[in-house]
Amino acid sequence: MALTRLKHMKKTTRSNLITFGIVIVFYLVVEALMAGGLTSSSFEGQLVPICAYVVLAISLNLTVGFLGELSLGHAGFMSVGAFAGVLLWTVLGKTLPAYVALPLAFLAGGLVAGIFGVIVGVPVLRLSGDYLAIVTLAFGEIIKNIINACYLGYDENGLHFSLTDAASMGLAPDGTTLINGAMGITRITKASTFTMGIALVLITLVVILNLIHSRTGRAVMAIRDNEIAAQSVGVDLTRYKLTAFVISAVFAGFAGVLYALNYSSLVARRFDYNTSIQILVFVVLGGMGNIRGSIIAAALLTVLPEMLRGMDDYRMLIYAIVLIVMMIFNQSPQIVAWRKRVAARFTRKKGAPAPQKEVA
Amino acid sequence: MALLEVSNLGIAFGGLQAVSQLDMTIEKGHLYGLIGPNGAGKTTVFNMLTGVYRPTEGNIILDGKDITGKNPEAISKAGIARTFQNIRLFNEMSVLDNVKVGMHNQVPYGLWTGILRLPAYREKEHEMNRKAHALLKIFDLDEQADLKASQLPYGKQRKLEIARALATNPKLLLLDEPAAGMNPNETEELMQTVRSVRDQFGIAILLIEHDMNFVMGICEEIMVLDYGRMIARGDGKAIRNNPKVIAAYLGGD
Amino acid sequence: MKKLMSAVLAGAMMLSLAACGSTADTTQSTSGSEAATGETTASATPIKLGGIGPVTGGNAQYGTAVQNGEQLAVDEINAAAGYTVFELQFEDDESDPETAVNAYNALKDWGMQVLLGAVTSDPSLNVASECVNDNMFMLTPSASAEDVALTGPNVFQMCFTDPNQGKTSAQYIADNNLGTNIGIIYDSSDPYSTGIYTAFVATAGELGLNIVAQPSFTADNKSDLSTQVAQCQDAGADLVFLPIYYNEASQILIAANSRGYTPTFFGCDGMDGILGVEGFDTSLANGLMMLCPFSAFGDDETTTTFVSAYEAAFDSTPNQFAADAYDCVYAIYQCVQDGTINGDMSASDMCDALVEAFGTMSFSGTTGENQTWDENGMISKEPKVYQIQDDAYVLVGEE
Amino acid sequence: MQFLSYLISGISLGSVYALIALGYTMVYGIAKMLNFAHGDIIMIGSYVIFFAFGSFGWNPVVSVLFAMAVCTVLGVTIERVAYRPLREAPSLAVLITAIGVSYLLQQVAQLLWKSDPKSFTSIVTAAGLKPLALFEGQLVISAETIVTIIACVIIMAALTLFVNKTVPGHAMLAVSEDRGAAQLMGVNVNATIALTFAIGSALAAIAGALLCSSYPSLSPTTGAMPGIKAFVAAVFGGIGSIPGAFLGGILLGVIENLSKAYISTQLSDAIVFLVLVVVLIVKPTGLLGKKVNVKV
Repeated sequence: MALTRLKHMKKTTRSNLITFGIVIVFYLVVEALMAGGLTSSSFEGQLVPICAYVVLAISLNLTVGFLGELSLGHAGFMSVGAFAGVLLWTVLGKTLPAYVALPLAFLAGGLVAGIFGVIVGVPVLRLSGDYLAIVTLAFGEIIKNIINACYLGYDENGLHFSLTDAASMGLAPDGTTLINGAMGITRITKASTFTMGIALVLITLVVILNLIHSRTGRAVMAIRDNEIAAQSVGVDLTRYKLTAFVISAVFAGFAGVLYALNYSSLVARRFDYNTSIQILVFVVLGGMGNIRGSIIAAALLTVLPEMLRGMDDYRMLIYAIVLIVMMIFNQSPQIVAWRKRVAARFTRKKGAPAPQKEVA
Repeated sequence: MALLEVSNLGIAFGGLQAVSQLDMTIEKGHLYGLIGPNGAGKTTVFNMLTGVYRPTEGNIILDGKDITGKNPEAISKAGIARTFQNIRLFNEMSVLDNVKVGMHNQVPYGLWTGILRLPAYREKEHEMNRKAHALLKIFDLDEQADLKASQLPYGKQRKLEIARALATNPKLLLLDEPAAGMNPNETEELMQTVRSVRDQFGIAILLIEHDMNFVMGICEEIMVLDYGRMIARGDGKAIRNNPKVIAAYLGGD
Repeated sequence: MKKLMSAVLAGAMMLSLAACGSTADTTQSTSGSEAATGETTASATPIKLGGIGPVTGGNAQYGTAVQNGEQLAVDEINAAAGYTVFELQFEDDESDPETAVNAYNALKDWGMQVLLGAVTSDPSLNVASECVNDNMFMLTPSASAEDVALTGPNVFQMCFTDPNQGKTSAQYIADNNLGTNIGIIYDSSDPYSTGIYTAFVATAGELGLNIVAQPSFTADNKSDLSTQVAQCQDAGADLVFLPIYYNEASQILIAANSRGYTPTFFGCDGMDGILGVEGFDTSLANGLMMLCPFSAFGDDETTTTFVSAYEAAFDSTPNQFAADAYDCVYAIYQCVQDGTINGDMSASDMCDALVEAFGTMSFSGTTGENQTWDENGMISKEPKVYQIQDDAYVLVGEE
Repeated sequence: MQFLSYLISGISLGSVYALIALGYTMVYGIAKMLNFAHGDIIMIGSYVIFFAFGSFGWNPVVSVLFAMAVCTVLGVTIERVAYRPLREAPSLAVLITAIGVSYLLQQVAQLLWKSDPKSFTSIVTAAGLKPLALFEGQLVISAETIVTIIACVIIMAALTLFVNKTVPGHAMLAVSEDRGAAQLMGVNVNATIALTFAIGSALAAIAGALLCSSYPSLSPTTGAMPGIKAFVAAVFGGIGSIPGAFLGGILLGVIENLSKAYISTQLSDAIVFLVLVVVLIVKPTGLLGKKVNVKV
C-alpha cells in the first residue's frame, strides 16, 4: 500500500524520501547493533566523523553541484565554525546546562562560519572557474595560518590576544589560555554523539533539499546552467550566488562543531586544503548535484581507509588506486556507456530469458 | 506614449562603432521585425536593450522610465524579456522548472518560506505550477514538463525559451532568430504561436529573423540595420522595394 | 545507472558494517578464551601491546622509528623468554588526530591491553583522552607536550616534556656561557617546537640571556629556511637555538654554511638523527650541541646491544624516537617481570596496576638510568648534552 | 644591504617556484586541467637524480637527463592511464583523479624509498659552479639561484619558440584554443596532449633537480607544498601564460621572503595568499592572463 503510494508520488519527492529513509534506517540499524553489542569500537568511533563528513559533503554539494562553482576552501569554514563553537562550549559549558550550551555552540559555529562565508564570498564570487577555486583555496590557507598563529586567553583583566607567541599575549600567570597557537584548543569536554550527528544530518537534509526545491534553489541552479539566461529572466546573480555560498559555509560550520566536539583537542592545521579536497572528493564521487550520492560517498570513503588497516603499509596506496579507479569507472564517458550496455543486456536477459538457457 | 523609445543609441567596442544613432519606437501590442545582413548589429541592439551591453551613447526609455545602462535583472523586472540566438536554456533543469525560473520575480517568496515550507510556499508553488503548465500548453510542451530541457528536440527548445521569457510577464518580448533551424512546417506553426501570444498577452514583440517569409508574414513593421545604422523602416512591401535595403543585402552577400 | 551505483555503494556500506561487527565478535571470543590458555608454566597469555604512530605521510619517519624500536624490543623479549610475552600491533595514524582515534579503536577491537603511543603531539592528545575514558594504560615514547601527560593519571611519557627541555637548555647555555647573543629558529606550526621555544624564552628571560632574533617557520613555508638563518646572522647571534627536528635542522646547517655563518648551534632531542640523514654532509654538523637523553654512540651495554640489534634489523642507526620506543616496551616488561601485570588481566586492571607501579618504580634503559615518573606521569631523567665531533656524539655535560 | 640579501633569497625561492609553475601553466594552458600530481612528478624526478647522481655517482648532467626521461615516461603513462579516459568527463573528475595520482605517487615513493628524508647534494655545486659574490662578499648569490633563473629564461624562450614556430607547437595552440575545432582541422588531439604532458614532466625533472639543489631536503612529500605554491604562482601570473608563470613565481618568492623577514614568519603564507586574492580581485585573470569574453 505504502509502496504503491510511493510509486505514484512525484519523482523528486520520492527520491528525497528515499534519501531520508536511508539515513534513518542506517541510524536505527546501527543503534540496534550497538544495543546488541555487535559493533566494534572502530566502527563506533567513526560514526560521528561520518556524520560530520556527510554534512560537509552535502553542504559543499550546494556550492559545487548546485551553484556550479568549485570551492577548495570548505575546510576553512569548518575550521572557523569548529573554533567558534568549541570556544563557546568551553566558556559556557561550565556554567550553563549542556542542553542550552550545546545548541548555542552549534549556533555560534554556524554563525561565525556564515560571517566568514560572506567575507570570503563577496570578493570570491566575482571570479569564475579555476580562479575562483584557487582563491577559495587561498582563503582556506589564510584562515589556517592565522588560527595557527593565534594565541587567545583571559584573566582578570579581560581577554588577551597575540599573533606572535604565547608570551606576547601578556596573560597573568593564573589566566586561562583558550587558543594556544599551534597547540590549538586542548582538554575539550567531548560532547558529540551519534544521535546528535544524525540529527544534524537530517536537519541539513531538510534545509538543503527544501532549499533546492524552492524558488531560491531554482535560481541557484539556473545560475549554474546559464548565468546569462538567468540574469535575463531577472535572477540577481550576486545575491543568489552569495546565498548558496553562505548557506554552504554555515553548514560547514555546524559540521565543524560536531567534528571538534568529538575530540579532546582541536588544531587548525587539521583543516588544510587536503581536508577541503577530501570533501570535494566525496561530492564529485557521489555525483555533483546528487545529495544521496554525497552521503554515501562520504560515509564510504571515510570508512574505507579504516577497512584497509589490514593492508599495513599498502593501506594508503590501495586507497589512492581505489580513488582513481572509482573516478574513471564513474565518470569516463566510454566506460559509463559500456556499463550501460552491459546493464541493458542483463535486464533484457532477466525480462526474457534466452531459450538456450532453458535447454541447459 | 510609445512603449519603448530608443533615441540616438550607439555602442563602440574599443574603437569599433558597432551600432550608432539608432532611433526606434515600439508601440504596445505590435509585432516588429529587425533584419539586416550578418554583422549588421542586430543582436548587439538586443544586448543593449536587455542590459547585456552598456550603450556608449543614447537613451532607452521603457514605459516612460529610463532604463539605459541598467543591468539585465533590472531590465527584466522593468518588463523586457528575450530569447537567445544560440539557445540558452537551463539544461539540467526540468522543462517546468525552466518556466518557473522565468516566474522568479512574478511569484516571489522568501528564502525562509522555502526552507521552512511555510504555508505561503505551498500556495505560491501551486500558483506557479498552474501558470507554468498553462504557458507550456500554449507551446505544446505540457506533455514534456518533467523532461530535462536538454532532452527536448531543437525546435521545442526554441519554444521553451519563448515560454520562459513570457513567464517573466514582459511588456516587450525580444526574439533572436526564433525560427532558426526549423523546417517550413515548424516555422509556419511558430508564426501562428507568435501571433497568438501577441494577441493573448497583448504585448509588443520585436524579432530578429533571417527567414524573410516569417518576417514578412507576421511583422507589422520592419526595421533594417546595416553597419550598425537603421537604413529603412516600414511595412513589408515598403521594405521589399526599398533600394537601400536591396543594396545592403546584395552588397552584404 | 545512478540507482545501481548507489545500491552497490549502500550494499558495500552494509558489508563494512557487518565486517566491523564480526571483528567485534572475534575480539569477544578471544577475551572469552583467555582464561583457558596459560596452563603450562613455560608460557603465559601474551600481553597485547598497541602502538600508534605515523607510518605514512609527512611525519612517517618518526612513526617508523617508533614502530621499529617497539618491534625490536618485543622480539628480543619474546626470544629471551622463550615464549610470547608480548604481541605488538602497530597502527598508522598519518599524524592526524582523527585517524589516531580510529587507530586506537581498531587496537581496542584487537584486544589491546597497553598502549605505547602515539608519536606526535596532536594525535596523542586525542588518544590520551580516549585512554583516560577507557582506563587504558598509555605510555607515549615521544609525544612530549605537557598537556599529553596532564590529560589524566594513566597517561605517562617516556620522553622529556617540551617545557622541561626548553628550561634545561636555557639553563645549560647560561651556566656554560655558550653564547651572549642568542638566536632561535623554531617551527611555529608545531606544538613540540613552540612548547620548547616558549619555555626557553621564559627561562632565558629569568637568567638574563640576551635573545637577539627569534624567527620561525611553518610546515608550509619550510622549504626555504635561508631567510631565518640570515635574520640570526644579521642580528649577530653567536648561538642559535634550534628546538626543531633533525630534517629541518640539516637544512639550516646547510644554509648557514653557504652564508659562511658559524655560530654554535644547540638543539634538543628532536635533533638526534641528523647524522643519519642520507646524503647530508655530516661535517656541517661538527660542533652542534644537543640536549638529548640518548646517544647511539654510548658505550654502556644497554645502548650498544640496542644499537647493534637495531642496525642489524633495520639497516639504519636508531635515533631517540626508536630508543624511547624500545625503552617503553622494556619499562612494561619490568612490570611483567616483577609480577605487577600478566596477560590474563583486563586492560583496566592492568592499567590500575601499572599506574601504581609507575608511580614508584625506577627504570633504566637506553635513554637514561634510574628514571622515575612523577604523579602527572612525566618522566625525570638525566638530561645529557652531547656535541657532535667527527661524526660522533661526545658527552660534554650532564645537567 | 640586508634588504638586498632578503630580496635575493626571495628571488632564489621565486625562481624555483617559477620553474615549477612553467610546467603547471603549460599543461593547464593546453590540456585545460589542473595537474595536481605535478609536484609529485617533481619529487619522483628528484629521487631519480638523488640515486643516479648521489648513489651511483653519475655525471650531474647525465643524471638530470636520465631523470627527464623517467619523468617523461611517467607523465605520459599517467596521462594515458588516468587522464585520457576522462577527457570528455567534467573537468572536476580529472581534477580528483589527479589528486588520486598525487596520493599514489607519494605512497609509491614511500614504499620504494622509505620516509626518512634524504639530503640532496646540489648538482649545481657538484658541476663546479661557484656562487657570485658582490660588494666584497657582503652579498652572495648562490650558483643554484643563477642556474635556476637562467634555466627559467631558457625554458621560457624555448617554450615560446616551440609553441609559435613548430608544427606540434601550432597543434598545441590549436588544441588550447578549441579542442573540437582542432580535431576537425586534423590535429591529433590525444597525441598533442600526450606531448604536452611529456614536455611538462620533463620540465618537472629539471625543476626537481633545481628545487632540491637549493633546498636540499628530499622526502615523499617534498613536491606537495612547492607544487601548491607554484600553482598559486601560475594563477597569480595568469594561468596559461608562460611569461606570467615566471613573473608570478618570482613575485611569490619575493613576497614570501620579504614578509618572513619584515612582517611575520608565522603569517608569511597568509600574506602570500592574501596578495593573490587581492591581485585576482583587481585583475580576475591574473597579472598577464587573457580576458575571455563570452559571446551572447
